[in-house]
Amino acid sequence: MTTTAEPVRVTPTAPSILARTKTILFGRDAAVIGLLIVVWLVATAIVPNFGRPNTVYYLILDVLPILLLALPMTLVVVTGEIDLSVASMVGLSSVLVGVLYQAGWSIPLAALVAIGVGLIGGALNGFLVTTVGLPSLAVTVGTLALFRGIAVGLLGTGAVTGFPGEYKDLVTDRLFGPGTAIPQILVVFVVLAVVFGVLLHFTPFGRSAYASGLNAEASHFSGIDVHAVKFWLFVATGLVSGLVGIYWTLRYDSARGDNAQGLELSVVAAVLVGGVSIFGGRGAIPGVIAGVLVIGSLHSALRLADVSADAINIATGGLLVVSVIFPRIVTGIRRRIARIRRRGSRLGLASD
Amino acid sequence: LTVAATGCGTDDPAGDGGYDIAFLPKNLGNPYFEASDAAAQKAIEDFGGTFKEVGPAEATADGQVTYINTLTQQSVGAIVLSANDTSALCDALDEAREAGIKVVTFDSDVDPECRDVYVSASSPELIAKKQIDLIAEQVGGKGEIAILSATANATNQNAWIEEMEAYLASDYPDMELVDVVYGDDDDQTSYDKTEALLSSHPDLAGIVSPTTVGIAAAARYLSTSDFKGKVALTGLGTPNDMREYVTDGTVTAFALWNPEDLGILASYTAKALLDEDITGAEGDTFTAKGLSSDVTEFTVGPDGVITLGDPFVFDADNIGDFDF
Amino acid sequence: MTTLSPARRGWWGIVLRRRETGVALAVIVLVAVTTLISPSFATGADGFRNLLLTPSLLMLLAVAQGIVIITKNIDLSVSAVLGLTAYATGRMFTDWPDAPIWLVVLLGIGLGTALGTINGVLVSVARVPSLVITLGTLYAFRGANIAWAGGDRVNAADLPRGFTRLGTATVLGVPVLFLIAVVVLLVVAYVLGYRRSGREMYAVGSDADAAVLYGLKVSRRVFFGFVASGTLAGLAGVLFAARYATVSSTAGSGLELEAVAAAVIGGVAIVGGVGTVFGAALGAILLTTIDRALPTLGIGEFWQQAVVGALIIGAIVLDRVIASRQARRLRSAHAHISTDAVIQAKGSKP
Amino acid sequence: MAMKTTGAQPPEPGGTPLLQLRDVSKAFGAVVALASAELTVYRGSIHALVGENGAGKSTLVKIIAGLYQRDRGEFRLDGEDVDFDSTARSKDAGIAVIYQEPTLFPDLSVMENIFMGRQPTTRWGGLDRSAMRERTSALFRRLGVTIDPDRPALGLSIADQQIIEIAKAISLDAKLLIMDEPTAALSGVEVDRLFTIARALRDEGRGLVFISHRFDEIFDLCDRITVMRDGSYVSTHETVDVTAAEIVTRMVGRSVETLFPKTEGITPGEVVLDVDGLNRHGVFEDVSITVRAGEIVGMAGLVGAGRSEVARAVFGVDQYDSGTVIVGGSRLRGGDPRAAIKAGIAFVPEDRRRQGLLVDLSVGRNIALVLRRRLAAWGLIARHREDALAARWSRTLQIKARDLDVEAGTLSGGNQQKAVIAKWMATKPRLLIIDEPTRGIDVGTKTEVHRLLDQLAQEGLAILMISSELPEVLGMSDRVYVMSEGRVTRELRRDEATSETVMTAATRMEETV
Ligand SMILES: Nc1ncnc2c1ncn2[C@@H]1O[C@H](COP(=O)(O)OP(=O)(O)OP(=O)(O)O)[C@@H](O)[C@H]1O
Ligand SMILES: Nc1ncnc2c1ncn2[C@@H]1O[C@H](COP(=O)(O)OP(=O)(O)OP(=O)(O)O)[C@@H](O)[C@H]1O
Ligand SMILES: [Mg+2]
Ligand SMILES: [Mg+2]
Repeated sequence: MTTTAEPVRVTPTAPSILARTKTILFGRDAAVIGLLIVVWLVATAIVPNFGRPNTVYYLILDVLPILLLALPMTLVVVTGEIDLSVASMVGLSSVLVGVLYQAGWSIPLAALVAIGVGLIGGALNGFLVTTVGLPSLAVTVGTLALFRGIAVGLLGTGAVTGFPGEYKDLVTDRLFGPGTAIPQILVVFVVLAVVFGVLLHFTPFGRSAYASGLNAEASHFSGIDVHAVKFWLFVATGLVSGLVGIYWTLRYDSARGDNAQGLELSVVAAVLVGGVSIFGGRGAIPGVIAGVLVIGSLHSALRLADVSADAINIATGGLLVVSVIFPRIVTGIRRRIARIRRRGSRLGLASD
Repeated sequence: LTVAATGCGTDDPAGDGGYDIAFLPKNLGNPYFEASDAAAQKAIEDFGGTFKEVGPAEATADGQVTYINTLTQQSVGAIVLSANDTSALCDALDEAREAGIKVVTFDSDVDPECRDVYVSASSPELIAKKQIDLIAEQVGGKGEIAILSATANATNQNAWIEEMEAYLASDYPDMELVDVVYGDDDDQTSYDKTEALLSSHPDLAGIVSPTTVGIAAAARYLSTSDFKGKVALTGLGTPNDMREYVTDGTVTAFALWNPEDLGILASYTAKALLDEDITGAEGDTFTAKGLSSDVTEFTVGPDGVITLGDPFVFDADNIGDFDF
Repeated sequence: MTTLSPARRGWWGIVLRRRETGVALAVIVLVAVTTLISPSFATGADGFRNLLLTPSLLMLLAVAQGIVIITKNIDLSVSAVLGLTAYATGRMFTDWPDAPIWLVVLLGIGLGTALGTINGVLVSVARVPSLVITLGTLYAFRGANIAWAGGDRVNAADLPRGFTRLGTATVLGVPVLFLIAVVVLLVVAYVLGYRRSGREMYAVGSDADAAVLYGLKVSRRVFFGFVASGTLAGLAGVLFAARYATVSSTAGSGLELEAVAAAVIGGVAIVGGVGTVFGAALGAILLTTIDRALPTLGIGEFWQQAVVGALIIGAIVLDRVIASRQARRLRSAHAHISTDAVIQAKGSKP
Repeated sequence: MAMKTTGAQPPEPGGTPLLQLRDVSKAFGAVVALASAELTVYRGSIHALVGENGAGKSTLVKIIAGLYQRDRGEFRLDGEDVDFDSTARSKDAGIAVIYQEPTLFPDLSVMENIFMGRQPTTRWGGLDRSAMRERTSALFRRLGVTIDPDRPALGLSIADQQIIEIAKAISLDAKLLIMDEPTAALSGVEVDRLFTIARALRDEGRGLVFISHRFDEIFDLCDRITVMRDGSYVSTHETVDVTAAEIVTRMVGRSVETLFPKTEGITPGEVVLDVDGLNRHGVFEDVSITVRAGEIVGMAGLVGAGRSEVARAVFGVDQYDSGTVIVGGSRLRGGDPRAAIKAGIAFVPEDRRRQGLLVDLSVGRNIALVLRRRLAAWGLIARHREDALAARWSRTLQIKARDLDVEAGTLSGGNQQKAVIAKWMATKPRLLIIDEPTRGIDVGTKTEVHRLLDQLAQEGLAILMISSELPEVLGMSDRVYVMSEGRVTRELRRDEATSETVMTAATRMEETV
């Protein structure tokens, strides 16, 4: 055997805590959280009324549906899929609560049915995507129309209103008494955020979700049941959509077929701004929460500054485009620099 | 009525002579509200107040809630709104009123407990009667008619439709209301709905559209179709929108109050509330200036409703006299 | 042994197996049944005209969407492009009353092209997934539209009659709008089916890596797909202004998903490379016809959307079934060909 | 379609070379695919390019094609410096390439696959489908195959795909035709046809480059041979001047025996894997194999013989139709990799980057992926446990990486392979199925992998090794199963297994090809 000298072996170990902290600090999530802080500081400084408890209170109530939906949506997008039917399911759940309440059911029972239907709808999505093997974009564009259609079909464009005050108060009461900033319903979100955060970041299931999004085939070869992972995430999305439908109904005291219409795109936009890759495999819950809050705070601040709804839309779209293009540009420039360095003398011939 | 004493309202807006009044239309880009809000702006600036118009891009209740919340945080003096939903806005309005903000609804009301006063263009009975009389005259008192409404839960629309049904049953037994469709106060939807209406009811004699967006869209549809002159159309419309169709014979007559007057009256109502001239109780009186009619004295009726007056009928003879 | 030319063999079979045939059949059956129930639906005073007029705009958007989806992308911004160009067209007429109609029309379409170019640059140069980019530009274009229009809107009275007449005029009973949509459809179908550039779009959508190996200009094809999509959405916007004559800042809201749905129902696979713009246009016709037929068929107008949803799901499930069947058939067909080849090689040549 | 003769050139080398590459290098991140490659091709000659797997042949081809750009070196075509930035350029310059992996558009028709981007057009610039169909049929006639030009490429067998690639390359009418293992999937008849055409093209004065691992073909067809090793040029010979043995020595660069550190004379233990009468319609039939503890069982056969499919079915990533799979006494139903893992199977698949690893995931997470459940306490994964496991196994396998957080895709091929093995060894399996254990691995690492396999077997692991490299099978196996067209055609003891016996069984022919 011709012997080249035994090559130097660097047997790898985990990087130090310091190095890992550094990676986190310069990571995507940290950037979004930093952006949130900047938005808050600037808005508090220049927009009158922004820093008040009431602003925070309304801000939370307004973004809560997106916050809640963004949690399971993050996991779905991490597995490389997408669910565009969430807002329609919110509408359907809202209508069910209304129709059943009108028919004399109690609110908890009606809510249970709404959640059940959310589960079934999610399972339908999951079944079509995993077992039948259809692209989730197409499937959920279909169920978007289907769920919304059933909602509108059940209630027409009419509305059910006049829900009992004690249930409405569950949603709108403040945690620390009148005038304070935190609505008690936020507790539900905090619990769900912890559940989904832990699920994604600290459990075998979460590892499977990332793996499925990065490479479904290799995951299958590693003994991961990719279909099951995706299926249950669609079910979870349906469940949370059901919950949001109940929230929506009680907050606005109004069950209507068109509730939350168009919200799906806001949810997807927030998740993407929050640093989740549409290709799957990348993204984290803290970044997504910060992403939702950035968009929500920006909207709130602009409204308070009497900026019209239109400019707010432009800001949202711009933020989305910039947030996906910016990292591309940075890595693109880095790669180009590296290539130019490596090529050195062949610089003149370098082409792309 | 409790006077504002909570932490949010720092000072009584009426106290320093400034009337900080915000108009919240059903949605931005609706010419009917454009007209009334523009007139309101002039009226408010005339009496030394500040005017602001905010609103959602689409006519949804939750969009309005967000804006009511924002106005509450900004501690405006009064909110003047046309509601997209009777009850969905109530919680938000309650909080606004708790913060000392006066709430005036106009054009479309919310539940009476959630606002101080409602400025109604006309009473539902009068409006319903006027339109049914107009269509009956145009179709000869018999045949199938249909209604092209705005959104299905617009309070005013539903009240009128209810009145129309009752009035039809009692006074015009030969006329049958065969369908009510909803154009959502969206031009394109109304247009398409008109078309659908005509294709699904071939024997239709007339359409009543008690909404300015709806009647204009329906008229435009009819004017270019074979139904022109065969299917009658009336309802509530603005002269500028309808002039063309009255001239070309698509429409003989339609009704409306003056939206500018409505905006002006709503502004003065807000002023009267801020001045504490009225509280919304029945029998309170106040004055409004600059209306197209000579009336200046208004009295709060039952349920805190203030009525502008009878709807006005526009036809080929008089339409040239108006510009709004 | 007779060798049949592949062109002659099973011409009918090919037509019958095509997805477009199924969709067209569905449209025909729907129209026939509805007309039986309510004769005015297709034969009444305006019935026939509306049958063709109503789908025209969505047809254009579906064709636009079809082009983009064939290259394995998606354009969610079409509805916002439509809204913006429709409003711009109206504003050009109001702010510039003496403008010749044709110039305004061209400028309106040009605006669509420009917006499509923005999408194309972002997607093909920055290499960012088109779903994300066009979702962003959907917001941005729509926002720009509302910011520009504010509460203002363009009314019928502001537009020249010659222009608005375009929206409802007919030639031999066929609406001009429909004719325009059909001409556009034919041109696009010709380019996609019979020009090298069009075939390359299919290739790019079918397998982008293989396209690189072939030396095809992948980025350029994707870019032109978006430019074409923007242009067609711009044309649809101009025609929207002509047809509805009233343009507010929210014109066309929500049409983006309808356009995707039309394309998907028409057999354009969301994974790229498969389907035709004929299918997409037929999908648009089916969707709008269902919308109009359901009330006549006694299904409440409120249930329309549910039917549409079920239809979309049915269509993609059907696609899946057909695709896997076809894959299986092709595999077994291959085995036959191999044995044929041996027989032919031994037998037919002297 | 007849080739037009473009000025007859003398078949013997002389004058300006058609293609000249010198000192070409190319690196992919940390992997140096080419260090200093060299290739000179003359008109009217067929030039063989040989080298072990991973020697850099395909990379060199892709640089000539303009798919990759070289980092350094000289590239001349017809004596002029060229620099292709896309495959379109090389096509324009008269170079046709058949890539190693067929790359077709599955949704498009066969004829369009052949003519994409240069379809025949009518006077108006539209596609002339009937002309395209005729030209396709003519090409297929020349190749002696019948494939419906109108059918989509979807579902074509690898062999048919390869034929379409060949038809495509021929139709380009190029002055330089490069074929990267075109015969790997073809049967004898088709190979003969291809060679007839190749000789005809040579006689027209074109240059051809032919890459193959089959020496009989090379010596049958080619005029000159260039040998590569580890990304570098070794030597060029006139075919008539050398023997196959000499070429092999130059390719490998050492005597073959030392490559396979196989400990002899181990007595195998109890049966760990018992496969009986396994069937999967159209893929494999009636496969029965056993593997004992401490034994390395090789599976040989030509590419496409169905070995990988058997392995996949045993491990459960694929279903099977009938038959039994028993591992350590318990029966596996198929279609459930988790059950297989629980039963103690580890499976290193053939396609490392697509099936073996998550290239975008960190090395540490990759190693811990299969064991994610066992690492969790109270349902939660603690990172330090993942780290500890990954550190232990990467030390055992001597994986070279900066730290555990680097993405697995940035490792060199050999280290990626080790990471896959580490990931599976961490599960403490009783049976290791390893498909192409050393594909794309450099020679040094190859020996290490072999040493590792030997050591694992000595420790009592049962190993089923699938390999297309005959020396590897012969050198490492205690027993060899040979598969051909989905069937096990022979079982050979170590002392019976020679390249002759294996090849005979693999091709099911009485006489050697
Ligand atoms: N795109 C790539 N990224 C990273 N490494 C690569 C890439 N392409 C090739 N390599 C590596 O470069 C080396 C040379 O590969 P190449 O495919 O050229 O070998 P080859 O001689 O064609 O082998 P074979 O006979 O197996 O086809 C291998 O180590 C391979 O893993
Ligand atoms: N993409 C495909 N389409 C059609 N048939 C295929 C495809 N891939 C493989 N096959 C067929 O499946 C059978 C088994 O192929 P497989 O690659 O598993 O063989 P193998 O013996 O493992 O070869 P290798 O040496 O490449 O691992 C062959 O008949 C082959 O033609
Ligand atoms: Mg190779
Ligand atoms: Mg294999």
